[in-house]
This record gives sequence, C-alpha cells and structure tokens, in this order.
Amino acid sequence: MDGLTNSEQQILADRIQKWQMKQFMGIFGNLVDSCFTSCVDDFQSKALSGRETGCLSRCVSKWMATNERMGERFAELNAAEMERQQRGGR
Amino acid sequence: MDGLTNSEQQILADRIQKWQMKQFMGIFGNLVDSCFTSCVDDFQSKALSGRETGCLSRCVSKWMATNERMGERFAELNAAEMERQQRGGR
Amino acid sequence: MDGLTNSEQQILADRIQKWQMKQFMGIFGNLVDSCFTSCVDDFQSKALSGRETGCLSRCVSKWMATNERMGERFAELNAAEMERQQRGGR
Amino acid sequence: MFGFGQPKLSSEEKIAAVENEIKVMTEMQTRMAKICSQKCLDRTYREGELSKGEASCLDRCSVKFFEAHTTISEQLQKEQAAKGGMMGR
Amino acid sequence: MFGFGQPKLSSEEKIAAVENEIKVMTEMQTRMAKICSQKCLDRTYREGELSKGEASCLDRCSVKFFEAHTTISEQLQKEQAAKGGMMGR
Amino acid sequence: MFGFGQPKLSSEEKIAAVENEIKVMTEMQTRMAKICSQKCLDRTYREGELSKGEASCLDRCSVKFFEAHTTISEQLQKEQAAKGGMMGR
Repeated sequence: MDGLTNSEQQILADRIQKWQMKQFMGIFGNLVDSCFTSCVDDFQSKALSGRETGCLSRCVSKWMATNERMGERFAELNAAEMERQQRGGR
Repeated sequence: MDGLTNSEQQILADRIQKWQMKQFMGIFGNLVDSCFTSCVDDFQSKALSGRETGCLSRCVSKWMATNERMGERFAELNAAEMERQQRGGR
Repeated sequence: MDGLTNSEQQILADRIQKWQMKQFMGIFGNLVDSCFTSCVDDFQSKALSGRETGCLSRCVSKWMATNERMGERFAELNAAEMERQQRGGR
Repeated sequence: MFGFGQPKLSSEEKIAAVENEIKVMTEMQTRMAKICSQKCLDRTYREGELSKGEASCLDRCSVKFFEAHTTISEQLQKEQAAKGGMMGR
Repeated sequence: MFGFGQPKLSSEEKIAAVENEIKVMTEMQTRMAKICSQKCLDRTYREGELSKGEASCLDRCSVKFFEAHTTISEQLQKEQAAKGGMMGR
Repeated sequence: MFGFGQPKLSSEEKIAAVENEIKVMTEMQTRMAKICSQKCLDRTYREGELSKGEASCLDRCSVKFFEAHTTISEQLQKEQAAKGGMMGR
C-alpha cells in the first residue's frame, strides 16, 4: 500500500471489498459446479443420496483447505518475487 | 419487487434489461462454441456439410427446449425455497 | 468508424484501449493456464524441467502464430460478410 | 437466499439489493442449465427435441442442483462462522 | 451483424454503438481462436510453429466457425420471432 | 510484476494502480488454485482433508505455476518488443 494516505487507503479498501463480493459469487458458483459435477451422477432419483451429500461436503472441505494452502503459498512466492525485483532482478 | 415504487421499478427494469443484453452475448457465444464443438469435426473442407448444418440446428433447438424447461423448474424451486424461508426454515 | 467526428473517434479509441487492457489480462491468464495444463505434469520436483520450459515456450509461440493467423482470417471473413450484407443479403 | 430486508434503506440501496438478487438468481439458473445439459443431454444431436429420458433427467438434475447449492452455501457459512471471518482465501 | 444505423443518434449513442460492435467482434475472434486451436493444434508442442496441416485446419475451421455463427444467429432470430418475444429463457 | 512507480501520479491514479495490482494478483491466485486442484486432487472425494501427497503436489504445483507465469510473461514481452508493437492480435 505503498505511499497511500489514510483516506486513499480507505477508498481502496472499499473498492476492493466491493470487487471481492462480486468475485466471490463467481468463485462460489464454480465451486458448486465443480463439486456437483464430481459428486452427482445418478438422475434416477431427485433427492441427493447420503453418498452424494457426503461427497459434496468433503469436496467443499477440501476446496477450503486447498484455497487456504494456495493462499499461503502464493503470498510466499509473491514476497520472494517482489524481493527479487527490488534487488534488481528482472 | 417487494416495496419498490413505480419509478424505482422502472429504474430496476432498465438496468436489468441492459445487463441481460450483455449476458445474452456471453450465453450466445457459449451456445455457438458448444454446438460447434459437438457438431463440427471435419476440417478437410471449408464449407459446413449438410450433416453439420443439421446437427447445429438440432443442437440449437435442444438448447432452447432445455433452457425453457430449466427456467420453469428453476422458478418452481425458487418459489418453494422462498416459501420455506418465509415459514422460518433456514 | 462510420460517421464519427474526430473527437468522437478519440473517445472511442480511449475506451477500446482501456477495454483491451482488461481483456488482455484474461487472455494472458487463459494462455498460462492452457500451456501449463498441456506442458506440466510432473510434481515430484518444484522447478520447471528443461523439457517443461521448452514446451511452454513452444506453446506460447504457437499461440501467437495462431492468434495472428486467426486475426487475418477473421478480418477477411468479416469484410466478406459486411459486403454481403451491404449488397442486401441477410 | 442472501437475505436482506434490513431497515431504512435508501432508494438506490433498495434498487441495488433487488437488482443484485435478480442477477444472482439468473446466473444460478444459467449455470444450472449448463451443468445439467452436460449431465443429461445426448451430444450427438440426432434429435432436436428433448427425449423423454433427457427431459426427466433434466428435471431431477435441477432439483439436485438446487439442493446442492443450498447445502454447499450453508456449509460454507457454517465453516466461515466457525473461523470467525470472511472467506478464508 | 447486429445492424444499427437508425436515425438521429446522439454522439454518445453513436460512440457506444461502434464500441459495442468492436467488442462483440473482438470477443467472437477470441472465441474462434480458442475453439479452432482445440480442434486443430497438436497439444504436445513438439514444434513452436504451426505445421502445414495445423495451418490449413485453422483456416478451414475459421470459415466453418464463422458460418456456424451466422447460421445459429439466424436460427435464434427466427425462433424468437416465431414465439414473438425476447429470449426464451 | 507490471511495474508502475512512475512520478507524480494523481491520487486517483495511485489508488487505481494499487487496486489493479491487487486484482491482478488475486485473479492469478484464483487461477493457480483452480489449475493445481485439477492437477493434484483426487476427485472421488473419499476424504475431506488433503492427503500428504495432495498437499505436497499442491505446493510444488504452485511454485511451478508461478514460474511458468513469469516465464511466459517475459517471453511475450520479448516477442512483442521484437515486433515493436502491442499485442499481435
């Protein structure tokens, strides 16, 4: 947040938050699509079976664990890259 | 359109219509991509064959039938869900 | 640019350029995803192998050649279609 | 689904809330149609009409998809609440 | 393709019309490149240049894609007109 | 990554620059999570936790993805510079 005043940071934070809300809808939609595609394949009945519900639930848990892990990795990689650029790599 | 005045409803309708125009371009693009991918596989010639044209046409018809059906189902499911929530489910 | 004044053309060019910047981010992202998916499959190590780097590089080159070629074809097809419409086809 | 109805919204806020609800619902319907088409339709397109089997597959798929949507939404809310924060990413 | 040319547009409307046309065309070209790459390119990437076979496949694919686009667009318009309304969804 | 830091930006421009940087980074992270999930996760979902193998695959995949991103970005810039113009499309 290099060199932004407090009020500029506030404006930035508001915009990012608004943007994230919109992004989240897309990400949530992709999650539903992906877990549904992997877990539900029987269309003889019209209620989710116990197996399907369990699969969906594990799919969501795994997605959350993956996202968290990838967020950490990404932050590390990004910090390393920043440093490399500041030392005059590139 | 719970509790909107007439003029508010008009503003809403205008915005939604504008949005739908933009959405439609994306949906139309996906339809072309999907039917083309399913129906066209011969690149020895550069004109669509009769078989390919027929396949594209049936693909579009089926897509329209599917969309219509899914629209009806979605409206029913949504109405049921609304009711459930108002009765204090959730 | 049919019938736009100079200043209108300037406004248009600015908007299109802004839009292209945003589009480009998406197109670049798709390129990375697609080449990575095709070229990288070994997750025993955490550095790109020579084979993988070479594959990525060729994938990008081929993508650029494809885009250029498709741009030319598209322009030709579009010009022909415009003409057809002006002669009163459709 | 994403419950509003809080007190004293400005006119613009009320419009934006309904607008957002409509967009969210429309997008969900579009995704449902796409996923259920993938699950249920024969892609050889020998017929331009839905067969009986395809139609009933679509119907069941829509119910399951809607239910999956609700289930996943609830699970996410619960897990977020447990962590006491916004989206874990 | 989505014919404008109506009388007496404001300056903003004229700009927006051309702007929209350019965006629609650019997006169509991007989709065409994507789909035809999927149909025509060898994904092992042993070569960084287009082979003769790939190049002519791309050329033919572009013509067919353009034709399919036009055909589908016309069919949709016809079916919509028959139903006498906007988009059936 | 897309280096700003030019002199004398207006307040709005400074905000927009950081805003854009954050969006670009967030989108890259989202894509990385998606692609590496496809490469590393068992889709049968018999477990809700990441196995050891999946976790280390994700870690390595993230490093490789990041590197591929940088490599491709540099190659594109070089080829664009060689042609002396914006994006070849």
